Amino acid sequence: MQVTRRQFFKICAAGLGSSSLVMMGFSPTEALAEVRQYKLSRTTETRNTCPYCSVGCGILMYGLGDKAKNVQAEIIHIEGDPDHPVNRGTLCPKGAGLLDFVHSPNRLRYPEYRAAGSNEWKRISWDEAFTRIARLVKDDRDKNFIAKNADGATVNRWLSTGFLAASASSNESGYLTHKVVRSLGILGFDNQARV
Amino acid sequence: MTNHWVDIKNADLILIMGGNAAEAHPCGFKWVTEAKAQRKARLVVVDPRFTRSASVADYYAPIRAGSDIAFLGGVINYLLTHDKIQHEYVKAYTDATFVVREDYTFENGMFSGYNEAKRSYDKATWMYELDKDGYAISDPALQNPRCVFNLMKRHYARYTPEVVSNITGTPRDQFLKVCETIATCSAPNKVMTIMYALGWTQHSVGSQIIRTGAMLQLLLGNIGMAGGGMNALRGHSNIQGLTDLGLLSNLLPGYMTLPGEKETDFQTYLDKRALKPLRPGQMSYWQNYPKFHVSLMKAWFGDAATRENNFCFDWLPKLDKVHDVLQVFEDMNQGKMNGYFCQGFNPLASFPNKAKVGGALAKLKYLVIIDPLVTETSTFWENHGEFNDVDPAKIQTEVFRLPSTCFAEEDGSLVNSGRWLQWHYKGAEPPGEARGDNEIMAGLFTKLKELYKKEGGAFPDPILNLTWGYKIPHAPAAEELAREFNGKALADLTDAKDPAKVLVKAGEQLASFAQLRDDGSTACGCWIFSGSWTDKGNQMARRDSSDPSGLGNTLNWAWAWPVNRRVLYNRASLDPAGKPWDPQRKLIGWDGAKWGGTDVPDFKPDVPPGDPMNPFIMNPEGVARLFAIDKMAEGPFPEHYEPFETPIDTNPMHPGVISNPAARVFKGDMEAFGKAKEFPYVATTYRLTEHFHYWTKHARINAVLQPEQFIEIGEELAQAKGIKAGDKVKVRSNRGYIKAVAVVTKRIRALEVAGKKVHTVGVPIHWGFQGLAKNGFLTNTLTPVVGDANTQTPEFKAFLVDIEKV
Amino acid sequence: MSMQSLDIQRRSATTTPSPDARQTLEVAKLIDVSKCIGCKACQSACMEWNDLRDEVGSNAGIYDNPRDLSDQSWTVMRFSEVEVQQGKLEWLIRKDGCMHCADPGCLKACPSPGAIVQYSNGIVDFHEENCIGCGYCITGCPFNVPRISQKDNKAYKCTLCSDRVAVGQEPACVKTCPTGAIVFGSKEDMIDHAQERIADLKERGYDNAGLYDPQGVGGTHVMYVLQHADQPELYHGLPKDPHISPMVGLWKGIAKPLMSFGLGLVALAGFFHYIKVGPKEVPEDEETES
Amino acid sequence: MSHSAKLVTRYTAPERVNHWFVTITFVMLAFSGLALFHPAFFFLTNLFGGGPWTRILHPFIGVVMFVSFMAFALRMLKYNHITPADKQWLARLPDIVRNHDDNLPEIGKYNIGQKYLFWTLIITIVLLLISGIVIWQPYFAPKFSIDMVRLAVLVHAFAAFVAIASIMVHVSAAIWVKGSVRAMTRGTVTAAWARHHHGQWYKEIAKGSGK
Repeated sequence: MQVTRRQFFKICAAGLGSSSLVMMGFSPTEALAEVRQYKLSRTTETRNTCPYCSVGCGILMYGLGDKAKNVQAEIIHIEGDPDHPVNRGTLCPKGAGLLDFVHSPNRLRYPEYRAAGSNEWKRISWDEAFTRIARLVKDDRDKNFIAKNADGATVNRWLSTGFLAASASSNESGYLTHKVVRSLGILGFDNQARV
Repeated sequence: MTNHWVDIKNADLILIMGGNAAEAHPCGFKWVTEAKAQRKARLVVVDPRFTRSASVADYYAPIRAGSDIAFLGGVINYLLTHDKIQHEYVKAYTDATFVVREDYTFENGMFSGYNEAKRSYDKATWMYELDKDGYAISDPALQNPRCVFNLMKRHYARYTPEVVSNITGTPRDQFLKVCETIATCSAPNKVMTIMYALGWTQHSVGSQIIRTGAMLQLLLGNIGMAGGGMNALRGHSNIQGLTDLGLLSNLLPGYMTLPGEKETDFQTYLDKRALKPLRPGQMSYWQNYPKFHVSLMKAWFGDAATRENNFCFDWLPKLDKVHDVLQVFEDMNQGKMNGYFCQGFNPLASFPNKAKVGGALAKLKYLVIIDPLVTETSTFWENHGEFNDVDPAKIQTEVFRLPSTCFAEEDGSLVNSGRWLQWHYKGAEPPGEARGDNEIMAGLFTKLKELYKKEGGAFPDPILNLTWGYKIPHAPAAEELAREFNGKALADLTDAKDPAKVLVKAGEQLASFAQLRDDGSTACGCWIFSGSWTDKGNQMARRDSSDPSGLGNTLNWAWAWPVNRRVLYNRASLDPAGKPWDPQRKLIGWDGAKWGGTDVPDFKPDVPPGDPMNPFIMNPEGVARLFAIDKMAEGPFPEHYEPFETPIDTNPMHPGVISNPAARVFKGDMEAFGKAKEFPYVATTYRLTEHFHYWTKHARINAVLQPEQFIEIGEELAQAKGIKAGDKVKVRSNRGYIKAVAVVTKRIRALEVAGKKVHTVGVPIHWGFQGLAKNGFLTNTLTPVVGDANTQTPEFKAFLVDIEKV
Repeated sequence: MSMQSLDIQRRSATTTPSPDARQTLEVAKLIDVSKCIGCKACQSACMEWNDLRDEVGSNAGIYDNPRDLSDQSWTVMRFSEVEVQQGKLEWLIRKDGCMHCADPGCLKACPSPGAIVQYSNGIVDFHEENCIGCGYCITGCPFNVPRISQKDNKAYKCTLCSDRVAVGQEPACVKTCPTGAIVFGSKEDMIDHAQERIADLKERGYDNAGLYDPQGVGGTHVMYVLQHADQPELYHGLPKDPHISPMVGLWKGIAKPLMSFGLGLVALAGFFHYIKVGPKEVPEDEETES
Repeated sequence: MSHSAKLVTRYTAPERVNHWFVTITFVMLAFSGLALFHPAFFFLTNLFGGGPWTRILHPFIGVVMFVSFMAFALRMLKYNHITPADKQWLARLPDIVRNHDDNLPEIGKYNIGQKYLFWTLIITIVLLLISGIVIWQPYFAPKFSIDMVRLAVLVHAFAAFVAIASIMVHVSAAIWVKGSVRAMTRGTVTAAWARHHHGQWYKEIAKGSGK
């Protein structure tokens, strides 16, 4: 086949062109239409109650891992408990966003202390915190405890320290708090019911 | 709530007033939607704003914030004048027929016995006339002019539609439309439920507003009925539980009360509370007060509580006055307080007059914060520019901030509005070194006990003898505490009739408070919770949601106090002869030997119909009170008093007495109230559905749904002030100012009140200088320091502000 | 109900049919605006289930937050204060988001094979791994729903929780809706449910209550019950008669095959003209003239 | 092609470089455009490294092509005014197409077909740029209303069709008329070629400087 130099170049160019097409994956991969995986498949389900309002909606919390020892069960999803007779699986905008409360960047993580007049927090240990608070409480109680009032009647009260109790903590914590606070003789004692 | 959430689906008419169920309790509001869809029920909303509840209501009427009693009084008057009341119910189950003492009077806004200096009443005259046996005299024929019914009729005759429209600003026709709709429920088989919340409680006359609502329901015969009742929509997940457990200045668990300092003798303390029946044959269940009290003392102080020391009666602190939060912060502001604990509470944001609260906190020696989140209170000493302009160097308070767990990281039970105690399970570890509330309180207490054991000190006895039988002293388990407040037998409990028969062996859990004894042989931390953890285990964790009657009474789901009863006063759902007012919605019935049915009877099980014993077993009268005798601070009949910051500077009913004469006002606060001249607009604070108080601004999703502080004003006011939607505005009260974005809306209308055009400014509360949402002002910078005369709940819902474009 | 690759009714930029032999249940989501209290629980649940977190924006003097659909907000509530009947204020709140049309404009406009898939149960799902970010879906959609993400230039919208529906569970917004304004089931059941609701609304004085299932796009798998079905624009601009824009129809309809074929024709014409007529050469004799 | 035949310069080096630069960019645009236009052509996206890269590169290449084309068009503007001779030439088109080239009217540097191509390309490429910007994700498209984008994408498709079709004709004509490709690659044509195809132009340059 009489092939002039120029024709030879043309044939090579054409050959190169088409082959590069194949080399670059000329045949498109078969894109699957698979649906995204269901993210709760192997998580651990725990039943709880929403801490916000007093409808007391039942919730299901899905924790990472299947309770194996070496996993820190991190909650990855919260939705309504369909068996709960009041909310029947529904949640309001706050309940449906509970995950962001559990994982809020503003969650407190360790005991902190602010000295009088200081402009910053300092991290302290639990034991140090309990020791110093107990000291402050005892000194203030011993100094200001009122055994008898002006008329000489036994009153056994201590008014110079007050206590505000949480109304999202459980009955058990509330009961324990009440026992402790009354045993100290505190009367300045309230919870959110007051507002 | 007298009823519960699911029961709302049984209502024919739902009145949402003084609350916004669709926004504040959306999942509970589902049952209003179900009532509308399944029973063709009608929803009526009365609110200063056209709220999201109004958006799905059948009828909405505007009202000027703070004039609820005028409105409700007008409705009562309408029912009485149009004879639209459930006569048989009212005659049998209320004190309508009781005769009141002669010396009881009401003139020009003042009841008999007012003491100007002490701003309180001597309430001796507010009582029924008693016969020689001490029983209240009754006139069933209602001829005696001093019958409660006649006094009430005369009292509310003054609330004509014109007077009501003039005070509330609600157009007369709209007020009458609401009255007509409500009147339809006077028929025995038509039931209305009232759903209210802080819109009613946060006024200087809050308790009386609720009483007026209760009177309305009594006149219509709705209390005790399925789909009826007075339903308070509590705000927090366990505000009901902590109130039941008595975590309030003057309470002990189970709504028992602390002794006052004048009650030096234990027996008089008990007798004053163990009320004897005021009518023959009534149950007057508070007669059992000693059993509950002694059992509590045994639970707290164990063996140290003996008959000899009156079961440690003197170990309890005695009240000089109620130390509610307003009183505490008044004392703190005067430098009388040294220490303060905030366990999951953010007072700088939640209490009125933020400047005063901040100033008071600065005078403390030490402040302890226990919270899962960063709160404004914990950083009250930090300077946050306009939002919190303080100088840390000048604040000498030592602050400890202890991280606690949140709901997902602890076991325990919560009580919802419907009095259901529901157990929840821990699903994850807390972040960092955070610890549960039990661990924190126990840690503090055991450290303190050590100090007292080592060094002694002031009156150590209650501390050293407090029962602490927990397996791990510094970390009591939720199960142990739950069993403790359920109560157990300390000795074998034998049957009174047959001493040989042992009902409960020593150490066993009690089945209900009926088994409590006043001889020290039983211990029970909270008598109304008795039955929550019996020998059959944790009743609060039950999960059978079957509803055999279809009325929504799921008795095997969790456990409700008292004794798992779901609809209180359900005996009143039948006439005295035992026939249900509405056979379609039958709750209980008499089967010949005892009461039973789809709910736990609120009655003595073996007392047959026709017996004189009446359904309201807690009241000495055995019946519900239209005339509240001496139980309320400002009068046996609710009367309209203006908010302390009134837009009209008078009280159209009685100009001589404008605001609540019996409300406590601290020295200096009366002058601090803003006047209409300088602050012409009525402001009201409230919650949005996307946020929960000051918590959810820390949650990214909720911060996205409502990112920035705003206030709401009507189009008319906006035009007058040249404010467009989206403009930045400054809202000022006599105590401070906030800046926010203006939402201009058709949903707030100017109202004609006492001849004046009154505008309303809506101020949501959810912003502060901590959180992921845009930083904002604490709304309570604006609110006045005055509380309800009975509960001291601050008047957040009606005060005066001025507004201008920034 | 199952959604694997055997139940593809339509696939973007794919001219041959995809595997669709099986007849699966056709699902639908019904949003009853008359029961909706505008609480945004659906927005919250959607964001939480799909691990999306939009920016904390600002308040523009209205309740709508975030103010528009975005790659991080696949559904938003639209608030409108209207007085249809003089003196009777109504607060119409509509949950905006993908309508999952039977004839999806986005899929018709999309040039990338497999980027948009319509399953036989009616769900129209974006497969972002095939999305090239060209934005044609935005031109195709009659409801202005798809949004291109600035982070990865992919198009995003509500997926009707195809991952949940695939395992037989209802979408997150449906489960969480406190008042049951959003319900889910077979399209047939949803239409029956809608008729009941419409009857109830008519009883309460809303004579024009009706179902919004626009035939302009062949009906939708997200339907509304509206109190004023005769004026859907009241609901913050819900289109009265939505259909794929004729321009897109033209462009993606006949233009595509026609023009492609046309170009092929021109190329062939050129080639065969050369074959027939041969090259145009300057004749030998003219060449030597100088 | 005998070496001794006299050559005449038809295109200078810069013109040729410019032309081929436009050509390369145009072909790339055509391929990437067609890839997005019809599913059958979507495989062409592999030339540009996949779908997303195709969508990203296409507009940038488009702008480059626009600039280089406009530079080329400016150079050629003066030769593209239609003259009476062109019209007569056009009338003889049926013969020309059958290679019956005897006694054609003498025309300038470009015949009317080439002039039509010139003006068609100017119009279409301007349209392509404008409509291209309107649909340019993610920079400009969000700034336009959706209806505008719909219109633009329709215009873009139609203009592209016209442009590509015209270029196809241009290419086949170039191959068909021997010597044209050489003109644009080497820059020279034989004098005979010039005389035969563009008599008027040949006279001008011969009279001009006898280059």
